[in-house]
Amino acid sequence: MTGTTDIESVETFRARSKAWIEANLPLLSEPWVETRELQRLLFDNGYAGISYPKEYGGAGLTIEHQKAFYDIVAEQDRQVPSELMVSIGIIGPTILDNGSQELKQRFLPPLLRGDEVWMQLLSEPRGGSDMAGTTCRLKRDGDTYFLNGSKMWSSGAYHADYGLCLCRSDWDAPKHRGLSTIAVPLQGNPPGLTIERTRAVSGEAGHFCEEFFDDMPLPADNLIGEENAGWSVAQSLLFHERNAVGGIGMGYLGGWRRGGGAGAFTGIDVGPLREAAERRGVGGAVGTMIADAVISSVVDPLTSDRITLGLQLGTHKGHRGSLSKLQSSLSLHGVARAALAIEGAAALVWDGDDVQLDNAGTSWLAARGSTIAGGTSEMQRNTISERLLGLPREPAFDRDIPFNEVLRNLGKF
Amino acid sequence: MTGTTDIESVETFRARSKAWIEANLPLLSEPWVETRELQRLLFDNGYAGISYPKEYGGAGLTIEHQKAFYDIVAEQDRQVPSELMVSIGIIGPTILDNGSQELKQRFLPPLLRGDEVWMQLLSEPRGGSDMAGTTCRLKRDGDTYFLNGSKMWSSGAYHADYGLCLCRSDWDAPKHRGLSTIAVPLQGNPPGLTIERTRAVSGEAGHFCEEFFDDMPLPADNLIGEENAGWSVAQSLLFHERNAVGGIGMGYLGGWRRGGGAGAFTGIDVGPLREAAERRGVGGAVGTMIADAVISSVVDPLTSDRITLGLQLGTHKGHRGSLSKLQSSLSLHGVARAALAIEGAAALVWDGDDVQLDNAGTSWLAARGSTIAGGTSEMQRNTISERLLGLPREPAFDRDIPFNEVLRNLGKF
Amino acid sequence: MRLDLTEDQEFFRATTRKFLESEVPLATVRSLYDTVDGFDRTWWQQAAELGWTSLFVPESLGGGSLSGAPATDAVIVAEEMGRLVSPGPFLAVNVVAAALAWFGSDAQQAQVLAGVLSGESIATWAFAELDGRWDAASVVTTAGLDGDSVVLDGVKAYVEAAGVADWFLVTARTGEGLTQVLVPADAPGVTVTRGRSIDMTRRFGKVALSQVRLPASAIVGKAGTAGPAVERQLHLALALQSAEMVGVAERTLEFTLEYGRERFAFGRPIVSYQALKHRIADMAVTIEGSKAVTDALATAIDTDDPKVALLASVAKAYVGEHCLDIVDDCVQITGGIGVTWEHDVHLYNRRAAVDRAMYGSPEEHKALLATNTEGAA
Amino acid sequence: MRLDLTEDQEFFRATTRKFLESEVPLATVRSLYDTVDGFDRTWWQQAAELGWTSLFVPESLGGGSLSGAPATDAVIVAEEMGRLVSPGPFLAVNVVAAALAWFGSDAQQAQVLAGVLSGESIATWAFAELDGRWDAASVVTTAGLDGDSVVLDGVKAYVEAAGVADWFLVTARTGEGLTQVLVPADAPGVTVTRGRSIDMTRRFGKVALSQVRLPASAIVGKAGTAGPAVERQLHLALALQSAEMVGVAERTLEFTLEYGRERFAFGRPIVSYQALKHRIADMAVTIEGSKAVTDALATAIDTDDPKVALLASVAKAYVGEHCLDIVDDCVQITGGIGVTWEHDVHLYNRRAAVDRAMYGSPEEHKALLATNTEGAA
Repeated sequence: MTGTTDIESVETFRARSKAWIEANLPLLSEPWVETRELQRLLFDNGYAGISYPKEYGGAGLTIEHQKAFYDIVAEQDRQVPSELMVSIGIIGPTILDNGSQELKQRFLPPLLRGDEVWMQLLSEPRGGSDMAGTTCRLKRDGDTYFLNGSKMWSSGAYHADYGLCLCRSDWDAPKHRGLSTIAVPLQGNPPGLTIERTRAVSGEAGHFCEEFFDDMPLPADNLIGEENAGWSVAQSLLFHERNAVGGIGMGYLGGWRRGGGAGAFTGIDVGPLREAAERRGVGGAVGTMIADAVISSVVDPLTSDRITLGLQLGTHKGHRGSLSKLQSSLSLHGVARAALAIEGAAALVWDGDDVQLDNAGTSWLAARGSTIAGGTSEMQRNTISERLLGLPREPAFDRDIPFNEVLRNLGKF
Repeated sequence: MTGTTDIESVETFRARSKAWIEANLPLLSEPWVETRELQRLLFDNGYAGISYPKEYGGAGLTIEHQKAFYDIVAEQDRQVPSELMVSIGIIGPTILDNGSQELKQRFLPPLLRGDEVWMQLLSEPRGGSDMAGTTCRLKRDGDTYFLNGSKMWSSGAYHADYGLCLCRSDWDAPKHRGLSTIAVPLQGNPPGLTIERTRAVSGEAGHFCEEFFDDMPLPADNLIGEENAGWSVAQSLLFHERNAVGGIGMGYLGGWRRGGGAGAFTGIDVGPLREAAERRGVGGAVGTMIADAVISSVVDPLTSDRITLGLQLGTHKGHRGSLSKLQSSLSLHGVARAALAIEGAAALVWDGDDVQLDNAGTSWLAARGSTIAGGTSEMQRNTISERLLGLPREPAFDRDIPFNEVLRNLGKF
Repeated sequence: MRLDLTEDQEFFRATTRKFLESEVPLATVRSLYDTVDGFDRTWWQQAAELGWTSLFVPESLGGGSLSGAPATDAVIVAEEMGRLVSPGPFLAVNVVAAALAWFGSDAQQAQVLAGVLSGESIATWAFAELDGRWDAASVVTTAGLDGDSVVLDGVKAYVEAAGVADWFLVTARTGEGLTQVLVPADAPGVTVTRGRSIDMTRRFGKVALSQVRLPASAIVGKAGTAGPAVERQLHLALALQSAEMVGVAERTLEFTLEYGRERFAFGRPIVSYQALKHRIADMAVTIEGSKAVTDALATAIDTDDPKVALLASVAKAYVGEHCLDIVDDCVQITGGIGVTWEHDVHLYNRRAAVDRAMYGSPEEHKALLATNTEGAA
Repeated sequence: MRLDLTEDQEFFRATTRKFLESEVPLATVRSLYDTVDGFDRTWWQQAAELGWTSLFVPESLGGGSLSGAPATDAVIVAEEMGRLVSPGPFLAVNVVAAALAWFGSDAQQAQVLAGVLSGESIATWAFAELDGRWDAASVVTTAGLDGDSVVLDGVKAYVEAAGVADWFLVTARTGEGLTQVLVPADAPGVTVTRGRSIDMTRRFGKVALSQVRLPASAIVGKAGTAGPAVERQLHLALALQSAEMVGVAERTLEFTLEYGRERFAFGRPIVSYQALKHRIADMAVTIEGSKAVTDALATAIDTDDPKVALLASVAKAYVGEHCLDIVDDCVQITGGIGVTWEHDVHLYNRRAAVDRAMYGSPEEHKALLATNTEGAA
């Protein structure tokens, strides 16, 4: 991205960053600063997109500089705009890798400034895990593309500005060779777009959205990468996602993961389980569940740290992030299950005629979210066994034949 | 097999059987009578092969008669030669379905008399679960076949008289269409045959054998069914095996399963677990394990009884036997695991320089036997999901192409 | 779920299923979520006409068993209710009806049963207390004897359909022993606190008893000797609950497989993937086992088998644990849509979670089984 | 198993692996099964020359750590030993060497350490007793103080390499406190009963102490105050054991995958089946987690981290449980041949089972973790 000659040394950078961080970034213990505002503060001081090129609004430094910056953030328990991880750690680098110069100049500076927040439009209602099986249809007419279909499980589309959308532009090409990626504006009620927030299992409006595209017109300039080369853009995106989750690469925001200590990252707090067991006098019968929760609260962050270190040292490859994702999501589910059992009837029943949502029972209903969102446990296990351990790939019936034919073959099962 | 006209009514048969059983069959509580001797007693009194035709040494009655007989055996807690279940319940009916008249006359009477004990020669060292993948080679030369290759996991081949062997007679045919079955004599050191008892994980000589065939000559008359029609013989065998395990069909020996009460069938005895937990003062920590063993000891036989009833009533199909096999073998493994944990170090260490084999540790080493022998848990799960629930079959790469080609393709993985 | 049902029983099952499918389909269950009571009393009277309330009551008292094995008959209804996560206090009403039929005086039977049988009045059992434990030792509500009166003091909790009940069968303590008293909901000193649960239609509540004085004739059976009656009621509750959980698990698996056959990933239906198929096979095993143990428990109740306590605890521990795990894994198989309000699987997950906890959790029943082979439910 | 080993540590690992592969390959392990001691003393002296016995002993006393983090160095050896289910009392000797280095008097260090370092003498820890519990509260062997003498009475059990040991570090009770005494194997009143275990090479035994009278200078540290020392020794034992179990699990998975790639069913390698692949993925997760927690425990020992007790119990509970489960499922994947003597997997199953039980089972450590977040190993 940027040559390492003629730039500030990491040591000098570290020293000035430290002073600036101490003087400017709020502590984790202080009131939470709004994300876009915090990002603007970084941007205005040359600390947004530290490893992004200067011409696109970045600092023009290296990942080593970026890591130095966020290590200080972590040491000093400072707030950073971690909600922008997808924008800055995943989508920005993907645009940088794949976009034309015009596209980069158009989209990257406002992204780094915190003015334009991005999210991913990848999964669809009928095919959560099979990203390349998209049936969103993109058709060109002159300088305009028209988008039809729907996307689902997009987090926070209702407050994002742009979505990076994977869709199918050639139905006669084999599955992975007829895809394109395009930037889709989400704010201001653009024509042909409907966004619905999915109702969560509790009955409340949820965090996820479903987007419906009905001949939504998009300028041809919004295409990211070449037409029908969308799968290589998607792979670039997945590469940056793994790095971001692993805490390395351009999305390095190391600090936010450690903020709050071990329990904070795993989300596991054993205290309430112990209290409930004591209150109900069932300590003996549920001791193993409590112990397992303690074990998860210790082992999961240690595992994640180990993998992060391995990725940094290069002893581990990106796919190893799946180990940590699988482990921690299963632990969260396991703790919800334990809470349900340990709290017993008291977790499920309450006085009064109003619906209550803050009990172990309702948490249980949503507990599978952790093992589904962000790639199901099954997909993690596929990745681990095939990519990390090199076991034979699962037989698939959608390779090397026109995608239209794949769809026709589905009826044969 | 035999028409139901002009035969004794089930009621009359029941009455005379009851009197005979009470007067002649030893109680379960009495000293154990040698298997062949007990079978001879049944044979001499017309109670061997109750539903086998008379011309082959049977009683020429029906399965209803047979069921009536063994229900009395069960009620009266009598001994029956249950070790002959494979001979009489599985292989005899297979020969009856598939053999020529000469073959039936040659083999069935001594089988029913208990003079000739049979076993199965199906699995091979390289392919336990994939029975039709046999690479034992059968080649004809005039009136003689020559057998080459080896079989494994054949129980008790060292004391059986004959083995029913599945082997490959045509290598250019697709996998299931080049197989044959043939009767292989095992006693008296026939030329070309070597039998080795497999050494168990404890180091002792085991129950299973491996047989090596080196140009072993076999008379062409020993062929069971047509040449290259071995797979239909094998399917007939599997049908009878399921019925036998389900306690119905020609192998009905209901009594032996119930003899000794619930614990005897499951093989689960919770007493020692409780004692060990008390002795070591770890009751609280291992309570769940003990409870799980109690639950298995109750639920497993109830499940098996339900399936047996369903098979008899016709509400269940044969594949449902896999549910019971999977459940009980996992329970046996689970109890061995619990015993290892509950007994702790005392199960693993003993005084003196001699090897001891009767502890929970050694049992643990062999515990996987239950989930492997007689069809692995994985095969049971395939059967349940595909045959019972009708889920799509696993993609296979060995169908409809010459078997030689299947072997060549293996290198591609 | 017995395989060898009589023709009458098969007909009863078919009628029950048809009634539930037409009167309270899942759309209706969803709409009942927004109601205070969770079920409709007129509908309950229709259910009563089908025989739901009369199974444990002899013909001489206006009831009638289908087969002479009333628990076996009743689990038929419970299983069907599980299949459609149906509303209605079937378990609670039948436990009290059975208790009155088994242990009630002629006067109690005459006074109460007719209304319960017709569905006009609702009776429920008030056993557990604030600690949410369903064992006799945890009962601290007192039933004091005072001449010709009995005086109740204490708080009962987790009482099903408390908000609409006309009668409470209250289990209380008299010295070392237990006493059961039939309490009219409008008796002075009775305060009912309505409550909800995470279940769509099942409501529970608290019943506070403050110096509730009733004539001694309100005592069911003999004061201080209700221990065995309470055990028997608990066994029946567990049998009905296990049957309901079987229905929940089996139906959830059915619609999940339907869904999984139609949902494709990488060109194959998701249920063609072996990792799912093997998990599904394990579910089939535990459903078969759950049916087997539930049937055995119902039969043990009908035949006064001494193994009934063991079977009751085994059934709750086994079915309670596996039913929830099956529903839970079905959510996983369903994927993201399974954790939305729109998909039906959460209706089943809610019922499974509530059934798991009430009348003793698997953990509590396992603790009994760990130390006592005879079980004790 | 740390990712950021120093060059010295990497070299040490390579040397260790080469030494084990050439000197005690699995064929040798099998032949050692038939021997009484389970290992060869001459071979042990070679191992000592590689530095196996000197890691916890300061250079001034003839030892030498590679990196200044001796527990971190030592788990390298333990992991390699697990990979080849190697013989030799590495854990026992190092726990005693560390105890003497940390808490021993100058005289004890001078008298004992040289022989232990060279491998000529074997020292082992006698902590658990007949009930097989590795907690201080279970110690009933007494160390009575009598003028200038200390008198030991009791029976220690599950003592590794008891049959060949020259020195026993005996943990005993003096009133409310603990006392550790270094006892020569030939002291009057010491009776050693040799024993075996299901492990191919690891031998344990009982040490009966009947009025064993030694000069008070045999006490390690101060009488009655050995509690913290015992804790520290136990943490070290658990770290070495966890590392060994990691080696056992990882190597078992490796050769099982090799086997499963070559074994075909229905025209595909068995490890191409998703049900196996997913179970294998779960194994990869727990191996990564096991490495992470073992490293953390070793580091905590090296840095006197107050979380060491928590980490020790978590490591044993986690690694002990998962290591055995991995080996166990590898047997299943291997199929019938996996439960024969000829296949190597049982060598690993034996070691995993023994490691699981010694120094407290996962169940016992979980019981601690259930009630005490600080842990207590």
